Amino acid sequence: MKSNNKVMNMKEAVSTFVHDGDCIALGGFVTNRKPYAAVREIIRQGIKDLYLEGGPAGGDVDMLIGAGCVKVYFNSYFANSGFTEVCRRARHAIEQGTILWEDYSLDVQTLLYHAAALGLPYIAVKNMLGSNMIDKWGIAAEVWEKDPKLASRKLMVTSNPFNPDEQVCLLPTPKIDTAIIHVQRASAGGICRIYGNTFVDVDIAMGATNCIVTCEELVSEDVLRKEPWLNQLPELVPDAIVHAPYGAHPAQCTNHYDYDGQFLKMYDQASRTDEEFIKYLTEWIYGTEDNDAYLEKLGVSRLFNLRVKPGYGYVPL
Amino acid sequence: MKSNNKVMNMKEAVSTFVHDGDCIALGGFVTNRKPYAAVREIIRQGIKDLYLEGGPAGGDVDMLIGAGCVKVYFNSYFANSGFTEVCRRARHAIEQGTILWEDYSLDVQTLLYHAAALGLPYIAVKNMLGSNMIDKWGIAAEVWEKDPKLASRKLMVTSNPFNPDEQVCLLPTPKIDTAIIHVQRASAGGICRIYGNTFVDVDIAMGATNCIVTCEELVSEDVLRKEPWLNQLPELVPDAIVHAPYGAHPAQCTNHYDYDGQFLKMYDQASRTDEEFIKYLTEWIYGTEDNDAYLEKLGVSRLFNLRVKPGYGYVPL
Amino acid sequence: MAQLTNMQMMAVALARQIKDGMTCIIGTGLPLLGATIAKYTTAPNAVLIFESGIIDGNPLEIPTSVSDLRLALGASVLWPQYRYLGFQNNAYKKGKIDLGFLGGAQIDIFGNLNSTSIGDYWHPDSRFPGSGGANGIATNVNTVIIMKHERRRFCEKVDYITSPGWIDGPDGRKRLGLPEVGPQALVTDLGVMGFDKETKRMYLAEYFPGVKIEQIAENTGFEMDLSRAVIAEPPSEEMLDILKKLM
Amino acid sequence: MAQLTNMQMMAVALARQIKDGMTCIIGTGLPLLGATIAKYTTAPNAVLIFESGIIDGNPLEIPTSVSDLRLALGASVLWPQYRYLGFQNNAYKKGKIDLGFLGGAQIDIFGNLNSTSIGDYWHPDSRFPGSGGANGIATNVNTVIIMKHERRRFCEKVDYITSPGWIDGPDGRKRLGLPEVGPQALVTDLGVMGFDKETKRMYLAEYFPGVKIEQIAENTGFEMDLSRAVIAEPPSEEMLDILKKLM
Repeated sequence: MKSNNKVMNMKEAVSTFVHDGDCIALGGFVTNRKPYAAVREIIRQGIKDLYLEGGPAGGDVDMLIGAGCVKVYFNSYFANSGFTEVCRRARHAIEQGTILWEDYSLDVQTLLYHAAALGLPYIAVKNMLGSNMIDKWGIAAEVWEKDPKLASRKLMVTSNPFNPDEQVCLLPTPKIDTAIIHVQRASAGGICRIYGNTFVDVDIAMGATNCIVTCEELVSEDVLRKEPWLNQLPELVPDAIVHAPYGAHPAQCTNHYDYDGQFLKMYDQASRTDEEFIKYLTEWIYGTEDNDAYLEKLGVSRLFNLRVKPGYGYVPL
Repeated sequence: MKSNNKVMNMKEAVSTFVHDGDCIALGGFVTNRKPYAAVREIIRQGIKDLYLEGGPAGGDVDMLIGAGCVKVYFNSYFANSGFTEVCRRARHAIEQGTILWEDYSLDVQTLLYHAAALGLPYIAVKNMLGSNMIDKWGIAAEVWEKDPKLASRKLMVTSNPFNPDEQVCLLPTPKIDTAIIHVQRASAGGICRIYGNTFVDVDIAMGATNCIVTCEELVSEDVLRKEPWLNQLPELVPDAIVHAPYGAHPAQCTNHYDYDGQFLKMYDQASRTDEEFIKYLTEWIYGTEDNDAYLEKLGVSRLFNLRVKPGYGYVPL
Repeated sequence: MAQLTNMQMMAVALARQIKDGMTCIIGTGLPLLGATIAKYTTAPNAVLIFESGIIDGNPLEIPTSVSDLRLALGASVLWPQYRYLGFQNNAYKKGKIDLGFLGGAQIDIFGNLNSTSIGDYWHPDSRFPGSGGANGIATNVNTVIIMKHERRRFCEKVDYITSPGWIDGPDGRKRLGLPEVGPQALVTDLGVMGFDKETKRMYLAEYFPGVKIEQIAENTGFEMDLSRAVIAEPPSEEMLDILKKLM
Repeated sequence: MAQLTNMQMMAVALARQIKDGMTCIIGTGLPLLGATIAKYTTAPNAVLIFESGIIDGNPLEIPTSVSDLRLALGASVLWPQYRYLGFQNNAYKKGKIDLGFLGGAQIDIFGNLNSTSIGDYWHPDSRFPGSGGANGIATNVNTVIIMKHERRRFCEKVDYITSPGWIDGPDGRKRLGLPEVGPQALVTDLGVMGFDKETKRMYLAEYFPGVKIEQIAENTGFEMDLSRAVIAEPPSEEMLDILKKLM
């Protein structure tokens, strides 16, 4: 049975649905519609030992790893493309061996999230054959086998039972505890509308056990039900709806704002060393109590200057 | 490389992309957005021995089977729900053994079309376990094995290699030669927009080797590129674009027209006996040269009365 | 109350299965009617979902099919079919769907359903549409079944299992790899059947006013426990009014 | 012409790989720049597609990533990622994608690419973002690779194969179950390499004006056939103008 009002504040949503040791997945793509406001709250709450499904990751994953929230990172890509070509905190953690990680291709990771949403136990693909993602596992086979948060193994190469001459790579569907996505519009009951690319957001929302949705605008259900073909999620999917304007800052959000290039450049610098990164966390995350405080710190004119120009959909040069 | 103008008339589209012995798939759902104008043209051209993927089928599949176009029918459902609870020509053909058929659940058939669009060689599901769809095959195992249009077998029950206690049903992805869908808007180059439910249309369009799109309105590319999130197919997918207003008649088409209940009742009668059905074909299909002639026969006031009432989206009582 | 037909009583009994706030998968035909009645009376907050991908529709008229534009009115999303089936495939893990409503041509004592054909599968006496979404619903969620109560439909052994019920008892589903959900009730034009918690066998739970228990036994092609049967409560005035408008 | 930098010549060479009307998958960075130049000059009808799901975008500015809103302008569809990857998975069967453009940190003579890490995979000296969409592109379509021409990047054996090239020769891909597509060209800041039709080994096809063949040999960490090399044609005035505006 459903509850008709799922609105929570960010503190409550994160403390209810993100626990130490959970497997979480984040929506968005690199510098586009990343659920940064939720990421900042996870860091504020000092959540630990996360199993993190990054998808096409950017600073979101980098901050979580840098702040010590992550135990295992399932990677296909991590870059604030155009600003930081290899996210520095994640790179540092892998080079220093302070986290566990596993490598996939973006295609396969996308399909694994999709398989989770479709309720499929595993998938058979050609991708990754002939690459070292097949035989060099980031996580040891014994760990895969023993850790109850993981499937029994990363993958398996076998022949297609319907066509024995054909080799395929089988991969088990991940078990995601909580997905976090940022959307443009949601109703209090949980109907969601994403404008522009949806990336892997609908898949992780439907494949995870729980789903936190943060939104630019909290709108009346009637508005959304008038054009149901523009909505992606019904009330049945989200568990928490959090109103978080500019919740994807410093990333982009279709119809609302462009990325904050100045901020991304600052973050590129701030993520170079442990010292600088701690300063960044202290100033921008621990030092801001919530999303409202974070936005106040950015200031009105900065936020307004990020607003997309109609007809372009971004802030043109 | 793409051609920028894929507009053809229906005769040309069907004779180019639908051949005797092809495997075809049809879009729509029972009495909603079925590509009837194309079905009528296939019947006019007397195409034979089709392998027919019906999806959630209605009169479209029934007419093709009744007119003798079909050799093998892959079934999950066939009814003009609310008008004919079991499509009569298809039922008759199965009871008389004049076609081959195979039974699936709608879920599995939907997922098989989806797998074709995703390029997956096969799928693993729990659906159909414990049912006779597993062990009573409509098509004999020897035929599955020998016929090059079919996979090597219908399915296989095995254990999940990542969780040997779990049983799964594996099914091979169908190889569809040509998909036919009816959409509301398309550009000459092939960008398509569907309003309302999309059913399996995008999947069969992308999973098939060729794709015929029939459309209510042929619109300028610029209109469609202004709101790309409302489009489902880029120019890269369709091979033929056919302008066919009321092309889903007697089915419904979101934003355009409701089903023609009077026609569906007439068809229910017409499909009862061989004699009546031949009369129906002669009058409504062989007797109409093309979609224009078919619409002329229906007449302006009948077509206008089917137009949906804004705010309702159908013709209210 | 005497003027209530068995079919009307069946629609009422069906509507009663849908509690307010429940999420239910609804099939074509009588389930659509029962669900619409429930939505108009006791369960205005029920969320109705359909294998066509229409989610949480709010019909003003009785739709003819699960894809009818009448159903899409005021829906929350119109999912492509694969999204719906994914949601359904995950439902038993997440408990997000309370009930599915199914029909069929034959049923056995364990609630296994045939909606494919009567007689030999390869040379059928009568062929039906086949599974549609029924098999997937029966695989993944608890179900309520709706059928005409006739001896030839209530069989020792159905000619073809289209949608699995409890298979052959309490361990049947687990053995075959099926999620451990299954038939919860069977509503006919004569009464309401339950499935025993232990044996998973069908028993008579309620008979409609004007129906005799022996009449039900005569119309059932297998031995069914009749000992727990009570008479069904007649519908409220409000439900009756709505029923008269709709049927 | 003397003022043309090698990086500019590289962008021009890249743009030349895109013929008008081609459908190309474009990765982040230099491929984005090359594709934008091509679209503005010789290939206005090229269809550019991106692993983010943006299909046939028409950027007015150089985007910073494949998901940048700048790319979505005037696109034909904005697909969810799984739709894009399905299209890509089917591409080799249908011939619907002409080329994919990839980068990497290391390459060997068969065009196998490393974009994962340098050194031991578990204790890397340098870690990179990983595959992104590159592995899927390299699996399913013919590719053009873009890299800086440095000896440490052109290795006998790459430290990690992220994206398969021709593996170890003409039969390598077939043996491993990969579609029989593969690297067609490699564009660097010094010239353009081809892959021999028979042996699938890299050879020098063109060197940029001002670059010496020996310089290329010195910057290549394996023995490469230099015998077929010709000097690359300088860009047209029109292309030069656009290049100056963009770079």
